[in-house]
Amino acid sequence: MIVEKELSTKYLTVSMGPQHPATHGVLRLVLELDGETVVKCTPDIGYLHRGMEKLGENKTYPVDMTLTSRLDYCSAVANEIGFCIAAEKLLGVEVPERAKFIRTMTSEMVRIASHIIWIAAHAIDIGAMTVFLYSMRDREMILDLFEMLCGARLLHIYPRIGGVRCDVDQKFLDQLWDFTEKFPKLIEEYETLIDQNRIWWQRTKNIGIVSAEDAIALGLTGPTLRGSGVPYDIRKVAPYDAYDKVEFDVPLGKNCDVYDRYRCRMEEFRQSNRIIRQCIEKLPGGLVLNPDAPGLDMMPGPLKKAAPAPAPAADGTAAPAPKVEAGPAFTEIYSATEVPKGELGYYMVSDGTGRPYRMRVRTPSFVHISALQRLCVGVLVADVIALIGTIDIVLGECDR
Amino acid sequence: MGPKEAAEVLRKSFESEVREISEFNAGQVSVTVAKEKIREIMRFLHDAPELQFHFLSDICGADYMGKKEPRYEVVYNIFSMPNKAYLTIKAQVPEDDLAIDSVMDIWVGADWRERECYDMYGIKFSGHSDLRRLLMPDDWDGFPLRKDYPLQADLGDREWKGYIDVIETYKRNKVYEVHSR
Amino acid sequence: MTLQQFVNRVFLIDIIKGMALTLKMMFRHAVTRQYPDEVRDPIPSFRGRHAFVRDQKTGKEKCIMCMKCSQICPSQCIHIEKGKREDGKMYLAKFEIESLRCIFCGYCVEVCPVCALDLTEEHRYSSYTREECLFTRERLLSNWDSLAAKWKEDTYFNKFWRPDGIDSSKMPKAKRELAPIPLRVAAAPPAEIATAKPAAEAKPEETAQPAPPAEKPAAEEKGKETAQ
Amino acid sequence: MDTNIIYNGFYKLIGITGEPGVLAMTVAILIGIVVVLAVVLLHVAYATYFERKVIGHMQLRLGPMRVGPHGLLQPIADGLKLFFKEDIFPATDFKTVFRLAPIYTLFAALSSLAAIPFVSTFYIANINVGILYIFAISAVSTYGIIMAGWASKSKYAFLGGLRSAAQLISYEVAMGLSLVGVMIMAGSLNFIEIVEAQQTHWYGMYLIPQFLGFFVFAIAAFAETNRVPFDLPEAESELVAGYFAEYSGMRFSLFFLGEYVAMIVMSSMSVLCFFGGWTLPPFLTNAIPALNMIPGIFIFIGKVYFHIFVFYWIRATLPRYRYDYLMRLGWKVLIPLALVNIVITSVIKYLA
Repeated sequence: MIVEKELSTKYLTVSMGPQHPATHGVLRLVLELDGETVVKCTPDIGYLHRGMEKLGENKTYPVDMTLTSRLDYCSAVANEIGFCIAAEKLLGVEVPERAKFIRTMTSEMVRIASHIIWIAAHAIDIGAMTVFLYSMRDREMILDLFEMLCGARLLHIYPRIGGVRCDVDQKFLDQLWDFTEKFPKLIEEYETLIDQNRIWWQRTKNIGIVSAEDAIALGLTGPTLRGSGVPYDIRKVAPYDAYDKVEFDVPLGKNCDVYDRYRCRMEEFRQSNRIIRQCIEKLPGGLVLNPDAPGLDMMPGPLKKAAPAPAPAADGTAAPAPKVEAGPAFTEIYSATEVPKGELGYYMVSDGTGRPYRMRVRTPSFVHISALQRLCVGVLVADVIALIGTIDIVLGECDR
Repeated sequence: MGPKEAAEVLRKSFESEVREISEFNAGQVSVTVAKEKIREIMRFLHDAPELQFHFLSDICGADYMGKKEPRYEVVYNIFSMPNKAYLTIKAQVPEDDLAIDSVMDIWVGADWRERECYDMYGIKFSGHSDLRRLLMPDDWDGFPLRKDYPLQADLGDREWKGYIDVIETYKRNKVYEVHSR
Repeated sequence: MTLQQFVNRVFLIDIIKGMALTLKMMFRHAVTRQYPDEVRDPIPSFRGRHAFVRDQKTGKEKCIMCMKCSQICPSQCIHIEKGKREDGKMYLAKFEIESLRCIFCGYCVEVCPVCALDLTEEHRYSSYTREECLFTRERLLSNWDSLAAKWKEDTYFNKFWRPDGIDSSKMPKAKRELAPIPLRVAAAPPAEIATAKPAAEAKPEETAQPAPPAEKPAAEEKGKETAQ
Repeated sequence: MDTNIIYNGFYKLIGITGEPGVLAMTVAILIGIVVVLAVVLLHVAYATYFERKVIGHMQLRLGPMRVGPHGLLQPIADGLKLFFKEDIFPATDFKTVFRLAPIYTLFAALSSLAAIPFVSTFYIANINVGILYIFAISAVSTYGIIMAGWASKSKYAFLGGLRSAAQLISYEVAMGLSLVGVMIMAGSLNFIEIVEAQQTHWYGMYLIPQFLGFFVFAIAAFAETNRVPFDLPEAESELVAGYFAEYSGMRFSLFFLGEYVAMIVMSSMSVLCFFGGWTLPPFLTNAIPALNMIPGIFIFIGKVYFHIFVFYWIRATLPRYRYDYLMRLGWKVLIPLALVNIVITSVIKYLA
């Protein structure tokens, strides 16, 4: 008699990362594979944990800003602007109009730069190597522009509580204008290579479908959410800076798949380009920094409200600031901005001193990676790569 | 409906739970609630047809050691898409009962943010499916974002084992180091 | 499926378009720079290697030991020590910047009331040892000299000393009235400064009124000539 | 003996007239092997240089520039570096298999060269079933990959090996079927006869009547050589480096050599079966008689290099297939297409 025995099989556990070419830094995914199909995916983070929230509580506001640019190092200036907006709301500082436009302009520039990183990484993960180099060529132009603007290419530290650090000059604006003229043609180059390509379609269409309800429940934001057709863009629903003064569309996806998210971001390139052009056209005159804003040399002790730190009285021009009592014991603010990767929220609590009492950063990548364990079930290993690409993560932001 | 009105609606429904409603800087409305019925409150905010706070922006903890009583707060920042309003819900968690209900059944995405809150403050979320440390190593001692946790300290022998390993490996491998000029 | 889509699909139009693009790009100029041979000109106001502005009158740094830079520094990489002379005056005993810890935010440049510090446009200063990356006062001054030697224009002004578009009425006087620093006219040529440096190093706090830098090396060279 | 110039030249050199003995034949064949290997391996070295330059320029880069003028000595520098690199072993129980795997792959790739006639008078062995021989040998090379994947004791390498096995089995079928049309038209499996049969037509290459077969063959050739867009066994972003993830130094470079030799073999096969080998189409040579002066070997090498260029060109353009789509393409598109091609060819042949 033949006894039929079931062949004993077991899942193959693969530790993808933290050193892996496609995990964008130090993300580790513990995949359980049944053949090539993922049965379970457990993301493991914390390899880049720098204790940013703890550090932020121990440093003054201007110094905290230098920490925030290390969150998402691909779009440093957007993080800094988010921080400054939160701090301005908390400390009650007004921003001059010109600074608002410059901030809008720079955060759209950095959106382009960040999306370029995304398309480069996404394409090279799926195997289209050339898109990487074409897009890096164009990112170089943005970085040069940033270098002209604030002297740094990657970690700009450009905005300032109460405005921006320095004014833009005409040469910069001309060069930026030239860039916006050129850029739409350059996007078409990437699209020629992948947009209609059948292999790209096969790799991205109907992969990683997240319905609108699921996406909201998971907390996805930014283009990742808009790819599912949810028109949630903080630039529209709660405009900050000069976003209520410029026109732009919010591209939405229909099929909720990787391809639609790709299309959303490609469309955002064009919208960002449009916003930059409007900002240059509408740029008002005036100062770029509120003279009453707290200066860099903010003291960690109790704040004298609405008074800049007195300058060293070498000349006597600085009028002695009127002493105002510190506000209520604890004031708090949740301020969200739309950074390239999604919603960047700062929950800050002030106790009336020069240091935030609590600085919480809600970063899009953190939430997106937490969604990965639910997205990556039942897909193939190759799709895991496409999914990591489509949610556009930066681990510096995730681990903080 | 603005956040202020939403907070009033919440107060009407949960009279005994809502401790305080504060408004700051036009638009930042915080509602301080007791922790016991947090899941019901969140369910109400999520489901009530006039509120529809469908989007959970963030969950985080806060430690007011020596400044406020009770010591801890779990802060929920939620957003209502139809009303375009942010609302901050703060649930008070006393030090001697460090636990609160998880809201994972309302928002799946609360998963990691609750884990992080546990990791950083040691607040336990009852009902969470997988409450482990997230950012810190599994065998880490202490909860870093508590105010009594020092920013910098020389622990000597009580240093975390992983760090001691790194140091020892470095010392062991120092003989192979190629010295520069 | 429309006819066009069908044609595209069967005749691989999408792939052919992509291949046409890559073939076209093959005959374009490459964007690569052959780095060590082809160095890009630095963009003015780039935040690079640290330097002390050499004061033309004294030939030394302008620092007034207000400690603002070391307080603001996010990475706490500036170490300043004050010394006290016999006549009760303070002098700068030690000024060190650990450039390996520096995050190049430029806060120190901006906060300095006398514009003594500078993040120069020099970005190529890697070295084999950590010691070389510790910028002492002398090192910072020689950094300035090497910048002055390389700088193409006659004057130098760092944007962050007095940023544009910001109300400067509350700035300290030295900052408010700072003019672009001439590099060619009054400052001694870099070669002579290099010879002057050892002397400055040997007795940095020796004289209350140091001789103008242009004279000192000249005198030294004369001395050398006569010795020969 | 046949008209092979290596052997004939050698026999003349040692003064043999008439039938050479076994020893002389063996020595002559060995000399032939050495010549072919030396030439091909040199070409492989420069094929890597060519690849880096071509892809570099397509991506607006320059490619290697630092070693020698325009980086011309780069392949030699690479070779030296790989040769002197430490040979690292993973903690595997199958050290012998691990050692043998790259040698096996390279050996299989190199032995396919034996059956390829570079011109009608220059080859190592004139086998009358040359096509079948090359199929058989190139299928063997997948053993090396599977061995490497298995012996590396790494999950990525293991998955790479599995993928490679599946891919090779699927595409071997499609490739074989795609060449049946050529065999039917030429009535032979011998490469020289196939080339000569192409010369009897005015167009001079089977590419024109057998375009369907060529299409299938080309795609299958990409898959057989593990090149983009079918480089799944070594997919960098998924499996890190696939089956050779654990290899270093010389053993790694043997895999590398094997891949490039396989590419040259596949290009040569395509040239012989579809592009008229070392001949030019009669309509061209009739129009411009001066073209007859070009030595056949240059025409052959030129055509092979064009193929290799297309390999690189595709690599610079296309994304990577997914595993299941690859299988689907092989079984659901290519094999039916090849069968259709066979039917059409046979019907036409029968009617003509």
